[in-house]
Amino acid sequence: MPRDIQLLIGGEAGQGLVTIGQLLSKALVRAGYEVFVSQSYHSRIRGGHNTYAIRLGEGPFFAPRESIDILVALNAETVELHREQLTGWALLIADSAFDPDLPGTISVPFAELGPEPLWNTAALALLGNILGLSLEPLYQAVEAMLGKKHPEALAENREIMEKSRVWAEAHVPEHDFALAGGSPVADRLLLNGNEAIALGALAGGLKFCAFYPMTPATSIVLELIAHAETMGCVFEQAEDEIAAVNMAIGAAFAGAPSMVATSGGGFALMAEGVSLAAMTETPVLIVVAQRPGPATGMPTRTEQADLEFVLHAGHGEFPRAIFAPGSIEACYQLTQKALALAELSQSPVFLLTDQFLADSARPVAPFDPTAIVPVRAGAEPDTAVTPYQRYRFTDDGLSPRLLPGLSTHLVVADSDEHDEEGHISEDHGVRIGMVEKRLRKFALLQQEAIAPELNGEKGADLLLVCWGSGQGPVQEAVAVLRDAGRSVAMLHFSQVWPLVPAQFLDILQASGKVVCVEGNATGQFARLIQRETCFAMPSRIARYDGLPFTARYILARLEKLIAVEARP
Amino acid sequence: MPRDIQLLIGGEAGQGLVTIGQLLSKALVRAGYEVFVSQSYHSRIRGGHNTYAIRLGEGPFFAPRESIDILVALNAETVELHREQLTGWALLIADSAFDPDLPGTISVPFAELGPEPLWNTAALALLGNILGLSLEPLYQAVEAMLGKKHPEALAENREIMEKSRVWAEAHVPEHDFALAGGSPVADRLLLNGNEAIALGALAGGLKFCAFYPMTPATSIVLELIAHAETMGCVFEQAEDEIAAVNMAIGAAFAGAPSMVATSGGGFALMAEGVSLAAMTETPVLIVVAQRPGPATGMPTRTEQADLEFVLHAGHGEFPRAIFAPGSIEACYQLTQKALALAELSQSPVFLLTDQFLADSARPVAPFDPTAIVPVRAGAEPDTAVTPYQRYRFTDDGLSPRLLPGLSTHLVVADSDEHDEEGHISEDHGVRIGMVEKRLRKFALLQQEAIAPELNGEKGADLLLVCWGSGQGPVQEAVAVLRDAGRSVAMLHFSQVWPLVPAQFLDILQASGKVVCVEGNATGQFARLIQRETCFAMPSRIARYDGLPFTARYILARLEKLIAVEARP
Amino acid sequence: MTSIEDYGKYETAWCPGCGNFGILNALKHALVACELAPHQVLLVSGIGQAAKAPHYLKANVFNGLHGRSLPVAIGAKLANPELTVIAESGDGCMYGEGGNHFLAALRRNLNLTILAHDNRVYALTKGQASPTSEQGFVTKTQPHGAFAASFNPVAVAVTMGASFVARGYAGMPEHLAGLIAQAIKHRGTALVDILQPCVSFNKVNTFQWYKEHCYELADDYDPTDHAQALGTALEFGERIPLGVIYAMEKPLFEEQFAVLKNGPLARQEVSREGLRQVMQGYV
Amino acid sequence: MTSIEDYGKYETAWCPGCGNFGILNALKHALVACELAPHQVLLVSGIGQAAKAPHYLKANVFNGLHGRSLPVAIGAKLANPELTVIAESGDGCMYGEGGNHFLAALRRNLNLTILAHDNRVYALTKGQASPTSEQGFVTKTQPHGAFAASFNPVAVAVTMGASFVARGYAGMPEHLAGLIAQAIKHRGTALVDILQPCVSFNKVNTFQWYKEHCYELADDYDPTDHAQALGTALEFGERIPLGVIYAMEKPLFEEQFAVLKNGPLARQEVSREGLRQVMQGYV
Ligand SMILES: Cc1ncc(C[n+]2csc(CCOP(=O)(O)OP(=O)(O)O)c2C)c(N)n1
Ligand SMILES: Cc1ncc(C[n+]2csc(CCOP(=O)(O)OP(=O)(O)O)c2C)c(N)n1
Ligand code: SF4
Ligand code: SF4
Ligand SMILES: [Mg+2]
Ligand SMILES: [Mg+2]
Repeated sequence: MPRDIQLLIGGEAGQGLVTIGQLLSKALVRAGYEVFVSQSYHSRIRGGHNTYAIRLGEGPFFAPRESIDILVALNAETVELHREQLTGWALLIADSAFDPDLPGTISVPFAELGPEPLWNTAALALLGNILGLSLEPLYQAVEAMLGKKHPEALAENREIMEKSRVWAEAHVPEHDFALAGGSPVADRLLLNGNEAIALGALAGGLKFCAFYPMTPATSIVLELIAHAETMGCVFEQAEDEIAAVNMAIGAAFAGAPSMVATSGGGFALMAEGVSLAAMTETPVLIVVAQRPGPATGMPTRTEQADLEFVLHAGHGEFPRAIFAPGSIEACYQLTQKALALAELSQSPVFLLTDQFLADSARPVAPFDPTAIVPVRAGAEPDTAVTPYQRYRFTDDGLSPRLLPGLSTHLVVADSDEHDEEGHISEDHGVRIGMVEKRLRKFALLQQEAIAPELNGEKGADLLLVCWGSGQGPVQEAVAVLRDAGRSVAMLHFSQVWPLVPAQFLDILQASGKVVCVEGNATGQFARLIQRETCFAMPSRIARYDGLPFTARYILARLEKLIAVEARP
Repeated sequence: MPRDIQLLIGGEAGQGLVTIGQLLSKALVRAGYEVFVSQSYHSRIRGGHNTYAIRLGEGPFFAPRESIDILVALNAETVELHREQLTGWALLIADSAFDPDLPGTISVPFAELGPEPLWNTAALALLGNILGLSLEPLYQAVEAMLGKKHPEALAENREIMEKSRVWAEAHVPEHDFALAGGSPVADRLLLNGNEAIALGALAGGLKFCAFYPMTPATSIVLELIAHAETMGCVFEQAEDEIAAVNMAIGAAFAGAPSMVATSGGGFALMAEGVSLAAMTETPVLIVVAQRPGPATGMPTRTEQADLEFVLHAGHGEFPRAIFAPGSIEACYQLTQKALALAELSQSPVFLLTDQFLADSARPVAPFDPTAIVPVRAGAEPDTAVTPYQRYRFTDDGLSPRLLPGLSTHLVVADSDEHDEEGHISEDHGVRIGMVEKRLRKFALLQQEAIAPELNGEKGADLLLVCWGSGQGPVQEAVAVLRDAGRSVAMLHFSQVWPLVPAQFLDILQASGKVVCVEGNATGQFARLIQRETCFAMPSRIARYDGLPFTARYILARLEKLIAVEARP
Repeated sequence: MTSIEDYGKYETAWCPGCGNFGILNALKHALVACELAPHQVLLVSGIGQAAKAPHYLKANVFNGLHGRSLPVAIGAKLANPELTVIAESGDGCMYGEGGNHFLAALRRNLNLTILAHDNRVYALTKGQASPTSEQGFVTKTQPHGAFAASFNPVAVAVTMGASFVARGYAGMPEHLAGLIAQAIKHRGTALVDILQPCVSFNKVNTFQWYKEHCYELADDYDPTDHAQALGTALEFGERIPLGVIYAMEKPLFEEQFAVLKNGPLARQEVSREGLRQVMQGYV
Repeated sequence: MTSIEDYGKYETAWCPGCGNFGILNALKHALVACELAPHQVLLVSGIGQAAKAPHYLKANVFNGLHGRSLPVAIGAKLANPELTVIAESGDGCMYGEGGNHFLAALRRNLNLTILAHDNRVYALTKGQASPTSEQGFVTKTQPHGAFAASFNPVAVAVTMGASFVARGYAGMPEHLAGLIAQAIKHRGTALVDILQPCVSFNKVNTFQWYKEHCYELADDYDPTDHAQALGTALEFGERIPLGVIYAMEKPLFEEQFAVLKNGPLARQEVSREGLRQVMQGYV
């Protein structure tokens, strides 16, 4: 059984390539294989060039691969765009109408197999045949998709699938892609990053979400809305992002664990709201799904260039925490943690993701729904000292947060500088007290900070530093280098603020060469590390063309940087 | 003649204390004296406690003083609030109605001198008498103010002024505040920071300003509007700050040198627009007049806590420049420079000021209106290569900027990533080219960067580092320390980004102790220096109670820091 | 029973003679008339002179950002529908900076009340034109007079089919208290635009001016007649009608959400069983 | 003379069958009818499918941020009043994210044109409800149907006394070209709300649906009658009127500024003498 097959389906938006991909990956996961799904698409509804890539086999896989073993070309352009990536042993599935005349081409007479709307399922059956999957799990996936809404279409789908299998058995040339019989693993979830964030939010006790649609954040909200009724969540599409964040703050003030999700441009409009949350000490989770900027930039592509902006957004000074999950599991876990920390610290808390992670799917072990510890908003009213003061000075900066209307205590919150009761104050002594009270909460955030994860040995010759979605590709690059006998380690930050040097500075200092890998042009995280520790990382691997990191990309750059020989 | 007299007029908003102060300072400046005017007020229209302070004498003065030599108390509260600040030799002018019974009190029977609306001019005459000014320049100031609008009121004002002088000659106790005969200096302008910014903008060629009112930025716009007709400027009060910045960008695109002026909260709403200006490479000047945050904070007070926000505002990556004038002259000069640099670099450029600088007035030598070099927007159409490409790739990143409608060339600007023509592009190669093109402009900004100013010797035992409005107070503290025989220098940054370490790092390294003085709680500039140079400045003097630095404040903190003996 | 004393007495930062005093007074009386205790009420304001009002009576308060009272109010109401939520701010806040939220709020129809202290000027920032300033209103930022047409929030609200639209006047606090009480009791989003003299910055629309121009709608005026309401709403010049200009019943926005029938979200448990089902969907 | 060819032909990123094609076509014809050369025209758009339109014809273009076409257009017009400025974007852009600018622009009355491609959905982000979506419009983000009342931009514009308000339909490009030409020629802010089928995300308001519901205003319809216009504007359901619904003459915003009589600001010198006088005021 081949260890690692990269399959790519390419075509125009609207040709249904996502459907083929989803059905196939679902079937593969159920059959016990590993997959890593990644997507690439244009900012348009029809046309353009989109791809759905599935890396599959023994895995586990944590990143896409650049070379392609099986290419499904739904149009001629796909062949042109990807021919360079084809491996020597690649198969190319294309309609006989535009037979590309490349070695490995399987020229399929789709028109003979059935009517055009069914070609997707035909391709699915063909792929199943090549991968050695039996028809049943594939058909079940089709059934699960169509079953409720279009039962009438089941029969014809079944028919074309069977036809296609027969055709494949007769026409597919010899190849080495048949998977060994997988052993089904029970209950694995096939999740992409945004789905995992949505699940994490629900598990964490989210009760309110306001949003304004923006790629690549919208799908988080779509997932939440799909489950809102089951989970008792309230949501609202706001008139703009300013309204969204202010609604979330209002809801959080009144006791609903709340979030917003947006991308850089929408977040820019929320900056004043961030400052409001900080001043009023209202917990709110702000998810920023990054895409390349500035301005509208490349709406459907990926980048990690909003770190410094998110870290400093909002006027005035106040503490915050920023999580940057690197895996599907981390998306789920850290969203819960972020919601809890927002409530605990009565502050805005951020989760930074990006289009790459948002659209990357992987099977994960099932999460235990009974193990969750959902946020409970506010303190118990009967614990409050009378007269109740929302902003009472305390040693740790945390004042008892009561919820308005849930007791006879009156809760007063103010965006102006305020006294302990929450009323406007222009007193300079009060001002000093309140500034220091708010900043004292930073200690809590530091204490709660998640240490970066060291993969490998402290003191390795080479240390690759990364954050957020860089984890998977860097991990793979590290594995390749290790296989080639190099002493190499990875330090991945899934929380990028606060940084607690005691958690990692010795690792940086103990390493031979340190290279920072991040998806932006100017090296924002490297600069932040330098600011906080004076540890300089002049060696950087940057990517800012809108595409995600891959092991190959990293290794090629590394080669330039330090003449590394090993390649994937 | 006393070298240094601090006079403070205190009372409620609406009592007219600003009028007394302005008339007196105008008369003093015309008479050839030095003044430094500072103002403090509450966020309300009537009531509260406001002050107008004039430091006067030989000067020049660059900061207010905390102790008071002459207090004019328009109400009893003023006495209570300021009694601790009175020097041993202070005079206190108060209405006999609330005779405060303190040494030095001049209990004035205002009601006997004239009707209440005229008490301001009465107080003015009294003050003139104490300072040894003749009545004439004071009366001229009153005339200049009332002349056009209320000529009918002149006679009664003159009458009460004369009455008051007579009363003063009979009742003012002996004192040492009479100024020696000043020698009038021709044509000096009495300007506060915001007025100087407005003048600088006009001199720099500003043609368009859009704004939404926000303290302490509004007065910049008020000055501009007052002169708009004379200078041929177009202005508009926008419906919100988002509209303001987008209007400015639209106007700049179409060829009007443009600016916006706001404070932190309003600026937060402009963050997306900043990113737009960067992406479309549209020059725009953004003035941020800081006040204490977060959120609404203290609307009429001062702080320097928006540096990091302004430096990182806007999603995505792009170069920018940030000026932070420290004096009235610098407000005038740097606003011109900022406008010019915006056009030169086709980028957003920032000017950071704050309430302290905004409301501080000082006489300055006249500026030469013929020496200006106003911005000329856009390149000449006939220099353009055909087909014209707004975003042509060039070595320095600067593409020829034509203006729409002024030639038959078509100008296409886009907030999406775009090709050289300005049309939307999703090509990854183009993306890389455009990212790098935009970032190349940073070299120009570095090259144009203003070096920090070293006051004193390189290698001094003590170096005080400051930026923006910190200049005046720090300069005075340095002078005091020098008088006490200490080896001390000041390094003032009037441009805080880009930082060019070659311009200052050796100075930092050569100094004994380095202390960073800045008006925020977390040490933002110190952190930035560390980020850029790895030079750490753990010794900091911070202020975040909403009040400006004074030499006394700095020296007291320094004493704690390094046991300095000297005090002002 | 709640009494007016329960709502407390505070020192204010307003100018003597300001129209805001009448509005504050009317609001307190309306709350008492609605038999609401302070802890049942949430006042949400923005920034401005008007927006300080919530600090001057006893209630739960969220004094947020300039222009943003409505989205905060909506969020709070959706988190706890049992709260009586009142968004209270100035004309600049509601119709200027917050104009987009105003439109969206009227379209939604949550059960909340909007009180706009409409002094037709930006007062706290010292007198710039607001959206409701008269054309030609001269200020330091509009030295030749405001050019833009004056915004008529009442007419726009009626046009949009808002479910309760009224105009009150700060100089008639009793009448105003009645309007506010009706607005609070109305099931839906209720707008009360309140004409408010600003003695410091609006020397045109003074108490005297309003006295000369305002009239109360006749007792037999039918606020459910949309066409008539539109005509009445557009009447704003020589004569200015006061009263409930338009009122109708519409479904409440919050009724979309079944979960809100169970009361405040803060008190609802997260269903592990629900979560299990949701997760199962990804298998 | 300008011809339709001068405006070029481009490949688009739109779906085959989209209503945007008809609008693009109508716009080109209107520009030709107005005898404008491409370099005299500035198209300003936001972000969305509609907002891509300016990339598909020859003209000066500023394709800015989602929701912000109007302020950019206003700024540009105030910098160079000689430009023919057209703000063109989708319903989400104009009435959703940009709602506050829409209100403010109508109040100002600059000499510019607003073209709203009103497909009653957020198309580029894959089909969420927009302000003009019908109540009950089902999407993935509005699974129980849009709850909020549908925004009627035409009615609000007429209520506010905007100086030119029209409704067109993408399926009638010739009629639409006529409307757009009138809007461009109108001295003042001219709104053309353009009903636009979106074949991918709006399966309710289709070409067929519009065909069944739209009608052209009668030739003798008098667009200067405000009361009648208001009634006509509010008609939006079974029957939807197309044409110029309201039109009147009002002073132009830009006429406030004497300097603009001299043409583009970019070509005006800074007066040293003026500056000297200004400085003298501070002595
Ligand atoms: C984002 C933002 N922009 C501007 C301001 C400054 N500001 C404070 S109050 C105000 C105007 C208030 O006008 P209005 O809402 O009519 O209230 P009023 O003072 O007249 O009662 C403005 C512009 C602010 N606080 N925040
Ligand atoms: C600030 C911001 N928020 C959200 C988006 C995402 N966005 C892009 S287009 C769009 C909706 C477009 O709807 P509409 O204006 O009606 O245009 P259409 O695509 O329907 O033609 C949204 C929400 C964005 N680009 N910027
Ligand atoms: S400025 Fe106007 S609105 Fe504000 S308190 Fe004074 S009178 Fe009232
Ligand atoms: S999604 Fe709709 S609006 Fe966009 S191009 Fe396709 S049909 Fe047109
Ligand atoms: Mg007002
Ligand atoms: Mg649309």
